[in-house]
Amino acid sequence: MAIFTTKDTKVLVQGITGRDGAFHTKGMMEYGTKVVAGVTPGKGGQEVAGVPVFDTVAQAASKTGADTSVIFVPAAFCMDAMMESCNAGIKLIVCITEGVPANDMLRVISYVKRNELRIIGPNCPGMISTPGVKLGILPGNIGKPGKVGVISRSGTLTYEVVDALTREGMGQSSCIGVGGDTFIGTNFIDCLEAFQADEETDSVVLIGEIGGSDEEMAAEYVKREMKKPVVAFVSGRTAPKGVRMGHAGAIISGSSGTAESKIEALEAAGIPVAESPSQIPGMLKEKLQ
Amino acid sequence: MAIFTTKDTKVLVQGITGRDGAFHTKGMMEYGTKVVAGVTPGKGGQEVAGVPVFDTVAQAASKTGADTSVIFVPAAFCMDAMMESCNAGIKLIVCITEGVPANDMLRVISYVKRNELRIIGPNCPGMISTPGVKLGILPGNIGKPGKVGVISRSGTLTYEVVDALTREGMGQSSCIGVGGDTFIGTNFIDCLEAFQADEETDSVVLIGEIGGSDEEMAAEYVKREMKKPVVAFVSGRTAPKGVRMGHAGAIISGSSGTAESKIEALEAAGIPVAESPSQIPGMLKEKLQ
Amino acid sequence: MKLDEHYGKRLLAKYGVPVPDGWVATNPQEVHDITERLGQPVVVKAQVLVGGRGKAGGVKMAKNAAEAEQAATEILGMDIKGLKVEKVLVEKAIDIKDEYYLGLIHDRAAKKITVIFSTEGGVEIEQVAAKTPEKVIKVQVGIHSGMRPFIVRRLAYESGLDGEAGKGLAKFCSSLFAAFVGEDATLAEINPLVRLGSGEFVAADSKFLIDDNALFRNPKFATVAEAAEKGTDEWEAKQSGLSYVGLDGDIGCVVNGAGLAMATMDMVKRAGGAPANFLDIGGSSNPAKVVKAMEIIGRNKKIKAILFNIFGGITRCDDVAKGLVEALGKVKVKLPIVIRLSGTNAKEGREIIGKTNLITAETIDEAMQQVVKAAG
Amino acid sequence: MKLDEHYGKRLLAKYGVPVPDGWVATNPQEVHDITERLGQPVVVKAQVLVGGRGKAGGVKMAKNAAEAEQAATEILGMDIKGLKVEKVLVEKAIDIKDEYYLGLIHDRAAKKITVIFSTEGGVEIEQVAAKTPEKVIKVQVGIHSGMRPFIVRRLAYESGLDGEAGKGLAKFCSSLFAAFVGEDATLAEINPLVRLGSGEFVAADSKFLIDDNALFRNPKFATVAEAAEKGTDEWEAKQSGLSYVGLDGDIGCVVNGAGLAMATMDMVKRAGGAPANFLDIGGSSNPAKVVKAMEIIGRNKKIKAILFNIFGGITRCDDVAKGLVEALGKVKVKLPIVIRLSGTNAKEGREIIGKTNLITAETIDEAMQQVVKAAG
Repeated sequence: MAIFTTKDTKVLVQGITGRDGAFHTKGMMEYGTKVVAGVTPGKGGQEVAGVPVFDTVAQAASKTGADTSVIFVPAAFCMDAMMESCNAGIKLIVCITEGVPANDMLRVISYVKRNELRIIGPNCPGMISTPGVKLGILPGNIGKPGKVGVISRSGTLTYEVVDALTREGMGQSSCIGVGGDTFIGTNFIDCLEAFQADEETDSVVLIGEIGGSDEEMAAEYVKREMKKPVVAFVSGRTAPKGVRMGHAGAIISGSSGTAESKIEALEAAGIPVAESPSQIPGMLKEKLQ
Repeated sequence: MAIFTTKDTKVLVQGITGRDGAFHTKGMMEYGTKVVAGVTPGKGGQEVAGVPVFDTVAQAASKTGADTSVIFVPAAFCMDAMMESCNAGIKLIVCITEGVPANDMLRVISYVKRNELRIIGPNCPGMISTPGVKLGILPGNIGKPGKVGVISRSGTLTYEVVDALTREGMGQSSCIGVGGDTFIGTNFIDCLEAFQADEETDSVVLIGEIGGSDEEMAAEYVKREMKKPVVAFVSGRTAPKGVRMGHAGAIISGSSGTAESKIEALEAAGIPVAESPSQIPGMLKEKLQ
Repeated sequence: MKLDEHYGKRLLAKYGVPVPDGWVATNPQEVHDITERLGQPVVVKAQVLVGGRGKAGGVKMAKNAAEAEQAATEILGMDIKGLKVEKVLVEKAIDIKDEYYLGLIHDRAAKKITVIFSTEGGVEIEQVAAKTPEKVIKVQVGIHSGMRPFIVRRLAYESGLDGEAGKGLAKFCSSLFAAFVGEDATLAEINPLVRLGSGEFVAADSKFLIDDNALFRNPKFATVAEAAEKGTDEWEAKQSGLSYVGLDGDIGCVVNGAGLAMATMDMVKRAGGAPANFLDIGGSSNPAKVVKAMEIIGRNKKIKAILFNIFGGITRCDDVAKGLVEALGKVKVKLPIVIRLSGTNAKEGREIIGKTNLITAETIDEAMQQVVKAAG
Repeated sequence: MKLDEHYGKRLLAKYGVPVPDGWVATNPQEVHDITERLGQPVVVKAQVLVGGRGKAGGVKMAKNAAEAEQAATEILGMDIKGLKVEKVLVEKAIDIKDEYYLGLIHDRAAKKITVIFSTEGGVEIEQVAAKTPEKVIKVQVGIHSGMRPFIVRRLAYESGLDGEAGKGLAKFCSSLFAAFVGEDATLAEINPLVRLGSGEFVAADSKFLIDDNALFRNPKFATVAEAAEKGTDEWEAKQSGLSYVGLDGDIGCVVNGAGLAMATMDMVKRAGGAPANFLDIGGSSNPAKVVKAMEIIGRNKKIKAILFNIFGGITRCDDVAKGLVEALGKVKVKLPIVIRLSGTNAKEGREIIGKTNLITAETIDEAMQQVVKAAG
């Protein structure tokens, strides 16, 4: 067990009766996750994979003690689903759904009072804490228990890195995909703080990509606060710059956002940046010595 | 110095150029408070009692380092004034103004993220931490430095109690009037927590009145958490019940709200309830032995 | 301030909340005419700002205009809990399928608006809450985020409504919330909320409390408030910045600050007396306020003695003393007056009083004993 | 998605934001007629979704209809940063007193909307921010609490506007914020924001980015997006649930997941090759997607080799392999194809590939070497 979860984490799945919700509910349970309830309005009383379905999160939480929600509902309904979980006292939301409007996330973030609730995502693969808790769609079979924490804005690239670590005998404590949208509930720094505090983690791999300034801010945080070794990977060195429209973005983010800016900031903070996922285990071993 | 303030508290006054703002700015400074700035839109560049006036809180805070705001602006503009202070990074707001619409306070409370900012009031006399910090309109000449914390929903009744304490040689650490409106920023429990943690406070006087359930909740809190002696006074035993309209209030507050309910709850929590302010010092001395 | 059923329903209609067709009347002939215009049958309902009018006989069904006129004759002028019925609402009778309870209220402890729903409508909801709390569903609503779909889903599913009813309830709740926020209500209660045979949700009653602090942006209510209160002592006091509530006792009280005024009443009672009023002259030092206070109190013939209890903070004791002396010059008062001055400029105040034949007291307890003695 | 100036201004007008009178035209004759209708003089402005059109000669003043027609003749068909000008906006010239900059943007780090204002309008605002940062005022705006008066006071006072201008700005900002939220913009930029001689604030230009994720509730934009992109490879890819961006290199890439796709391009370059495209087949396992991916890539005649880099998670490697075999049956591809399968069902996938003459790789690094060699 590592960050944001415990071995007693009890999960409800919003949108459990949908195709993806049902499929990944089974996947989470196969990994050992305690999925105790599902929620689909109007389908209360049904069962999916032996899990009871409720009409509302409040009913599901009060009947089963669920404290965590994994969300698979369509994008148009995600704002309401997240607010519903917050209102019902859920402590951790993992929103897998892709395509949630940015304004809806702003509304959710404004609705949720600080410290009451953590949201991971949306548009993310979720997280795995080895062994036994999988929240979302990360494949459960490529990792193994260990002491490396993995944080990523990307999905498949995370699998690639986890696979490389596992092949080199470096197991993971928690792997977390924070999502790539403009507004996400949990960012790199939140995860770094948690890994810094987590006794079962001895080092961290940070997988960034172009856009925004999360990597730059994470670099600053690592330099200032982090005692454990961190190794990074940044994708998008060859990505086209795109035809930029408007200038406001440059004003609020300055020069950050490019792969060069991110790599420079990370290296300046003493974080080695790999050029291929296969280099990561070696770099991490070197830092751990 | 006691709760919510330090000897370095730097104060700006919103509405400093108004009659009440200017008058009480002088009163606060006479008490020793560091009033470093005033704010009145359109009057930037003026001075009131030697204090520079700015157009915006952000300008005032960045130029003077003010971290606390005392608000005297008319009720219709209080919501905006509070949001402005919050946005400018002010840490403590004391809103003296009476007559702020309840919905405006709901909007302010929703705007302010938890832990970022404390609001005292509105419709309150403010607070005094002896010696040297007065925020608001409490008369500075009736108290004296000491170890009793005073929390009250009322103004003049607080003076009465402080006067009684001072006459009996019992000085005060902080006296705080939380205000009587439906929605207030800081309630009894917030103050009790702070007094419990404050090394310069050895006992607390709690002055309640009819309406709401703050006294009942405070009683529960004292019973559960409070290690320091607490004595209470509740006004409104003879107040007319009024012609109640609608039933929703009874549903959300149950039987609480009457003087009887409050006195019963306080006494059940081991808190003696005085029948006259003059009894309070004696009761407190007894508890302190 | 309270809004009567009729005015509340007019507000609801403005926000798209369905209400029955209806008109207000002040005499039986009007009721007759309205009934013919609406088409029969109708309900004739007393418009009073107090609950329990149904039990008191203030609501009557009528099959036709003659019956309605007769009902109005019985209801108009009726006394309900001390209030005289001066208006009735005549409404077209509706086809009631189910009766629910729906309320929105400012929830002090939660610092939110709370919505309350129950399928047990048309009855006293406190009793439902006491006996079968699981039948009263409460959910908090953020003022900014509003009546989100999940909130209504909770109300509907947790109380066992079917999907169709849930949709109707959602629409009704959204409109009611818009009215609540838009009109700065502190309470909006629909009991019963009626589901018609057609499936539509209709507000069969309405109770509104409007935030007095928000009247500056809702000036339309000011005239209503004035019409309801004008001419009363309470209203006259308010015009002069005083807060006054008449009571049954014989000791008049003049105090600065609401908390101290309440405490003063409590202590009068404790000392064996009976307070005749609550009167808060507020925080400022305007002698004119004291004059007005003496005028209002002077009218109450029950009063046997008057107590001034002033703790000077912002209020200056010498200003109060001056006002009192001025008032005694204008308003002839033969009753004994006990005055206790403490705090800011108390000495100066006492000097002014010393030149009169008023009874002065140093402490609050001493003042109580003197005024109770003087009234006895 | 981007909105051109003209469409952006139509949206602004809907929210009460003042914009100059103007019409869009696609040929010089229309421009002539519009100019006569508007009254002279006018401005003729190229409508292209890229900045810098002024410097490129895409904006011309015209004193009369003949001049306007001539200006349109010059501008229509012009190439601005690779985009051909197909429309112009003809606007009545306005009486410019001051030029400001006003922008609203989703601020990722702050998790808020940020409003940006400067009195240095009409120029490149980044340069103002770099040289004189104190002239660029930024304030965060909550989506629920909105464009509160204090926010505009900050913009106005901190940039030295007078009180009258501050009031005009407040009105403009409120309307612009309503448009930003109401239309689900991620960026709304008015540069220059013009203050007329009359004191009124007018949007002399408009740049809008609309949130693609919110198109489901703004269907009107879907047709705009389609019109702008229809027929491109990017658009065709999107219809099949693929994400495609064409590049200049000679190695075609087919990858699952955006992050891995970007990393794959980076590694191709690092191995000495040049990627021909970004192509993300997404997280599902539908073989039809692979067929469509091969079709789109197959059209690019520059390509010398194709790389499949698949890490199976939710995507199953055997599905991708099946899709590839199916595609090769339908789309004749003579180029070398290197395929690397790892993760879920990689073994099954490799068995399917083993029956073909494709080049397989175990690791990502091996795949890179092989594909660069094949392309060389």
